[in-house]
Amino acid sequence: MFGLDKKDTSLLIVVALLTLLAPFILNPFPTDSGLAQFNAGYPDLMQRFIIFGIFAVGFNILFGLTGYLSFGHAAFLGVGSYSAVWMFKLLSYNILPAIALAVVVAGLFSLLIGYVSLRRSGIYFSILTLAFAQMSFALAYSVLSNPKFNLTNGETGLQVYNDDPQILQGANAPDLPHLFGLSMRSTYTMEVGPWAFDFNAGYYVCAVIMMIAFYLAIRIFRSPFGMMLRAVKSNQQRMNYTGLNTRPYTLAAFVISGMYAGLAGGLMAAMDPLAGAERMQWTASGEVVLMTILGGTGTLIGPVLGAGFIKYFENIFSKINDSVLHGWFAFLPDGLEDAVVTIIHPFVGKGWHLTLGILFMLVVIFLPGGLVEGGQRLAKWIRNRGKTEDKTSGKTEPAE
Amino acid sequence: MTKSDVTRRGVLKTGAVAGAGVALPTIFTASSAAAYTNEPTGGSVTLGFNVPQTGPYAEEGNDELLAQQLAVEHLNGEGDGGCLNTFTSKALKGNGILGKKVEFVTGDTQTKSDAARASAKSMIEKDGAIMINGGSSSGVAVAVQGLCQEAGVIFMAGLTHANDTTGKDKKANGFRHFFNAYMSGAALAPVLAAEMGKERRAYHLTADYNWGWTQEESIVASTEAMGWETVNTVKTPLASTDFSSYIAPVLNSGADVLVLNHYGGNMVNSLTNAIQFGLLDKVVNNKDFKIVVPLYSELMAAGAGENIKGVLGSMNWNWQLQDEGTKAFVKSFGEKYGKPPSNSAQTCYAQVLLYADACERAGTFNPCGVVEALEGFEFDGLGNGPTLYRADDHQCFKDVLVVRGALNPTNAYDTLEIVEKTPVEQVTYAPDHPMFAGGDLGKCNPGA
Amino acid sequence: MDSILLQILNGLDKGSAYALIALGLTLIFGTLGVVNFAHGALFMIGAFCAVSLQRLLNLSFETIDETQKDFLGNPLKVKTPYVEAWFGPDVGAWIIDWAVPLALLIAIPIMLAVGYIMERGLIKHFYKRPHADQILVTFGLAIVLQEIVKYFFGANPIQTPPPDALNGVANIGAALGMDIVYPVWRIVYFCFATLIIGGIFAFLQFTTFGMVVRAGMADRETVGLLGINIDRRFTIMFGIAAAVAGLAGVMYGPINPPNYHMGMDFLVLSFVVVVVGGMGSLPGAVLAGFLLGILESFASTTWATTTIPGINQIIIYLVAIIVLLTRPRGLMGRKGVMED
Amino acid sequence: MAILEVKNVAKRFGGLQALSDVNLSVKENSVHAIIGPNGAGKSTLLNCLVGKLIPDTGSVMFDGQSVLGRAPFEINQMGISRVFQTPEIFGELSVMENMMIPIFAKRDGAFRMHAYETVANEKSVVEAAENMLEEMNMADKRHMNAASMSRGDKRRLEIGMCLSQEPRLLLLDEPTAGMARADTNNTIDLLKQISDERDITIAIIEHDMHVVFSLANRITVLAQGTPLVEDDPQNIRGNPKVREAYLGESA
Repeated sequence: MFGLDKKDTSLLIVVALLTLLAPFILNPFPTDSGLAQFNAGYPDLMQRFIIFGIFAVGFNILFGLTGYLSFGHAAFLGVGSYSAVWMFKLLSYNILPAIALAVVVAGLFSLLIGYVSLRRSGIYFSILTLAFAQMSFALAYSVLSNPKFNLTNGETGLQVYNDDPQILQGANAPDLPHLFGLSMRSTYTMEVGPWAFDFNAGYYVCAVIMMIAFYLAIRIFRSPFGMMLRAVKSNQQRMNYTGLNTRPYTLAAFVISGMYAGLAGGLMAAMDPLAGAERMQWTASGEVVLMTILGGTGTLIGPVLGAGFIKYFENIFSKINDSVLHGWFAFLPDGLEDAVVTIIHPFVGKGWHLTLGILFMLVVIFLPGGLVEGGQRLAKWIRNRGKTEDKTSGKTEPAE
Repeated sequence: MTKSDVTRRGVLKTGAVAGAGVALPTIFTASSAAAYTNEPTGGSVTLGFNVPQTGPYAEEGNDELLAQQLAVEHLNGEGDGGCLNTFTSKALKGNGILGKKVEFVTGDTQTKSDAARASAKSMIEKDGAIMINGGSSSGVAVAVQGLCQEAGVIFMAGLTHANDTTGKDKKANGFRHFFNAYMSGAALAPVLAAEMGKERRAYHLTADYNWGWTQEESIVASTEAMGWETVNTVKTPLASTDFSSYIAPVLNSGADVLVLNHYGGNMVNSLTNAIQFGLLDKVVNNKDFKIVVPLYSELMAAGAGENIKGVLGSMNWNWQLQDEGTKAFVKSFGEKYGKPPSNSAQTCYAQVLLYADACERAGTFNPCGVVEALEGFEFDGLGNGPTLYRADDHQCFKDVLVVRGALNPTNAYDTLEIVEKTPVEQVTYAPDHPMFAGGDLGKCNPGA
Repeated sequence: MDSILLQILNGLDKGSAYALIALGLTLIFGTLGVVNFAHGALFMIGAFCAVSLQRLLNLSFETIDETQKDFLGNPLKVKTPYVEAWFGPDVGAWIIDWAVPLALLIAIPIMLAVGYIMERGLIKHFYKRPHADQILVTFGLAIVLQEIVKYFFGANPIQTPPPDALNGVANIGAALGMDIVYPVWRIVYFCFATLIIGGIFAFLQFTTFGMVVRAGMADRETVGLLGINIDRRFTIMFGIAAAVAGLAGVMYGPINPPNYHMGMDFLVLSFVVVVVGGMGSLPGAVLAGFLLGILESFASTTWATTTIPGINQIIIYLVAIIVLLTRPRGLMGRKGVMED
Repeated sequence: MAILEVKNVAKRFGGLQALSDVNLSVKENSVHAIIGPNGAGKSTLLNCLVGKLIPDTGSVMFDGQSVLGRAPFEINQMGISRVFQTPEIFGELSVMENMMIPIFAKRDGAFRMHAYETVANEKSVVEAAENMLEEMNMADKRHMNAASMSRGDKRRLEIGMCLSQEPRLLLLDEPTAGMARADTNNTIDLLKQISDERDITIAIIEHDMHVVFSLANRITVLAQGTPLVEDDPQNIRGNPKVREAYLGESA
């Protein structure tokens, strides 16, 4: 189907089902139960899963296929966001032109940076991209937001003001990002017994775009072009002596992944019309690297898993405070309750960074292929269960 | 109007897609016919406390969170009631808000606009928070305030000092209790003149982002108005950790006052570096060299240690004040947590009480009702003396404190001493003052 | 003229910190081929060795003084440090005053141990893994270390003042008839950095151990074939690199008060320094450290920022780009190191 | 007719004169060996031919066109394929993919943005690759990871990859270095078969005299960066100058 083989088609269908049913899957706990804290099925986080998924899938086209590790991809995301918000300011709140411009501008920006940076390889390339991104961040944060020439609105972030021209904004159109009148914030809440499920317009717009982006990524992975990119990673010397010019291949991959980043940035602005400079900082670039490695470099679904993993911890674990903990363990005798809360306390709420750091280490130590490998092992284990003695047990030890 | 014409044409062109798109909202209506976003239906109401819990301002956020939890206790009638006993409005009875028990959720702003908005959204969308409070930077405050306006909940700002929060970025659903850069300038200038004389040459080091610029602008304007000369204003990158290359040129610049428009870690380091270079031991133009830090906080003072001795600055509030409101708050905070509260803690505590009180007086949680109740509200007894929530820009007007690093602190908490309480008249400005121009409050948005 | 000299001094001072961290980083690249994102955290741990010692020396017992009141009006508890009680007020106060230099003594064994444990316990398993995995695991470790420090010491910076004798400023231009006052501790820091750098180079140049390590950096397989246990030596080098970063951190405390995220602040910069210097080149790292330090200082002068607005924000990255585009392997990089 | 014409080529590295006044002419459809002791400049010469190095002076003409100043991939597109001393293949890719890449390069040129096609649908390329694998006796290994094969198989794969491009000139850089005797003989047979069956010129740099004399029909001896003699194999065998050059090396 769609020019994909059986395996890829089923992957695409699984991903489509997961995305469409995400409002159910991510809200497994009844709203009033103590475990509702772990529900992630609210619009903002679902949108973020998707948007960062797109970002990471695009990043993986560069890093996973060619092996070129860019430490500056957040710059393209940021540029995409800024372009989108400028479209909101100048044209209208309709998200289509905004997202289109975001992709185009990010593509041009990545063409420029890629053209220069790809003259070097290995860590030299990484540092070049890092340097460009950090320069963009610094300029966006201060220089480009001075009152005379305010392109980015600096620390506060670029946003739409009432006195902006918005020449195409209709009188009746929503005063928020919309798709031909459908506000990205409109949400339908379905209540089933004690459960509540949110169906958000913005989320489904993101989901559709991600399905397209994911489909294109599969096509790229399975195309001769994708094969060439893997060949670049494998042996550049052989590429050159086989009559292939590696530079345009890597540049094309760089620009494509830059456009994915721009798309993600544009979607971010479309879901929430504000573009902040922090999106371009090295920590943001590092985050997408971590997402990709965590999920499984060079795999199709890995980066999406990695993105979901990190965003889940950032948004869910950071909100577990002591009173929530006390609520959970209220059934324990007082002394024991306090003890349990004291033990868990450092890992949640303001300690969510610690948990994330530990998980990074555990995943990379025990699952060299990232979460995808974890999934494969799990599947294997389930398949082998009930059969003879498990032969893979030796494999789960730390890698030497 | 051409504006709508063009749009209509655009819609016609896209035909069926557009038709389907426009039709959708009627299908996707909210399930309950709520009058406003997150209308509380059960026996409780949820407030969202959005403070930095990671990153350089984590301590500040932690202190805010303690104060917010204390406020919730007091609202629910637990503890000693704190400022409920001294607050001039007697609408709050210690039985929650409008009879509903107050619950709260917390989030981490990370002092980043994006993260702050994400966490505020999660509190609004997932936990049904009806008010967001907290934060320790203006960038975050403006970003979250904009979000609350769009979402239709009330934003009670925490620590935010830039003029823009109630200037060009003001929003109808947002309220600032904290003072601002203009007020710092206006409050400091007379004290500076009295302490250092009217013939001073000032050198500004300014954090290179929005808040830094507005503060520099305010301080330059108010000090020049009383006769000071500004030798130079230098912008320092936010990411700087070492300020030696900015401090060294001060030595030979002929300036005799150094103004550090820095906050947090920047301020701790730039002040430490300035002391290192012996600036305070210098005599320039036959005057003792002085350093001014216009915006002080207790936690920064603790971080700067010995270096703040004698350095002047301004604050929103200080626990050493002797009015009844302050005493009541410091007593309940101190007894519960074993340390005096910081001024960002006090601002969050006051904001939570003010919000609750406004709901009681309005008789509803509807943001528009709350806005109406807060606009032009005059009160006392929360620690800052008589205070007005001005209707034009949702800024609180009250006395501003000028403080100095104590020369002989007796313990870890009295490192700052109050020099003067600048009366509110002196720091009041017209709503259309040029430094605050360009904004539009808009209409209150109840969401839904 | 004076101001130019001042900025050169500032640059050398900044450069000292960059060079020390970059030196360790490049040692680890060169010897073990590992990208260590936890190196900034080692710098931070060093600084917190000083903080801990200061705390330890200030451990006090409390006596209640009825004549004074605390902030709630209760009788004030007066604290007396144990060291002052044991050694008498004068000696005790002297020990507390010299906490930072004394911390060097405890930092050396602690950092060597931290480095050794890190290498044997974690990094060892990642030699054969892709650089991406190394980045992920060391980044995770950096976060964990930083959060642990935050848990015990809080997020606020903590002052670690220099000893009184080394506080204040000195007029170092007096001998030349110029008026150049400069903080004494910063001069101490620069001298200290020079000593450490010189020590490392001498160690690698003149000891058999160092020669083997250098040979191993150039061609690990051949040295391994000679029957020399190069791994063991590289482990020790990791410990030394950790110690260098740690000592740099201890001494940095009095310049800017340590906080739990200072390592991350330095991490990216020190990577840029290493790469500009050239991967695997020790002199390159030192040279680039001082060069970038000095350029950063000059870029922040009013003259520079009025000529090119924002130059102080981007100078390091701009220089990195120019160097890497004109010299493919940085200033002194070796061919083939981390190029794939 | 000469397909490759090297004239007056010289190359200097700092103080070392690596090549001086090299003249060489490789006839079409011949097997031309370049031999010489270590440090004679064989590798430098080869690198000058494929674009890795640019000589200081002189000219290198391939089929009437200069190769100087062109990048390796351009020179390959002109019809020169190179086999390396240690097999250079795409280790992480499957054997089949390894074989397809040069065929794509031959068909589509140095760069083509075929990002929306699917590899499996490129019937002509798949077929050509399968044929070549068949010819190399590797069809059963098509799904193997290339890196996991034996050294001899890697060598065969690399030669196959070069042949699949149907080059006019095949350059081999010590193709049997480090090989066991049996593998060496297999490689010799393979190359013999190639030169017999195909319309191809082979230039080979070699150390192993057994290989050289089994294959070459023309030999150039290089010593100290300059050609000593160029002649037929039987004449080279008895040439005293050559003996001296090699003995001089071993002495």
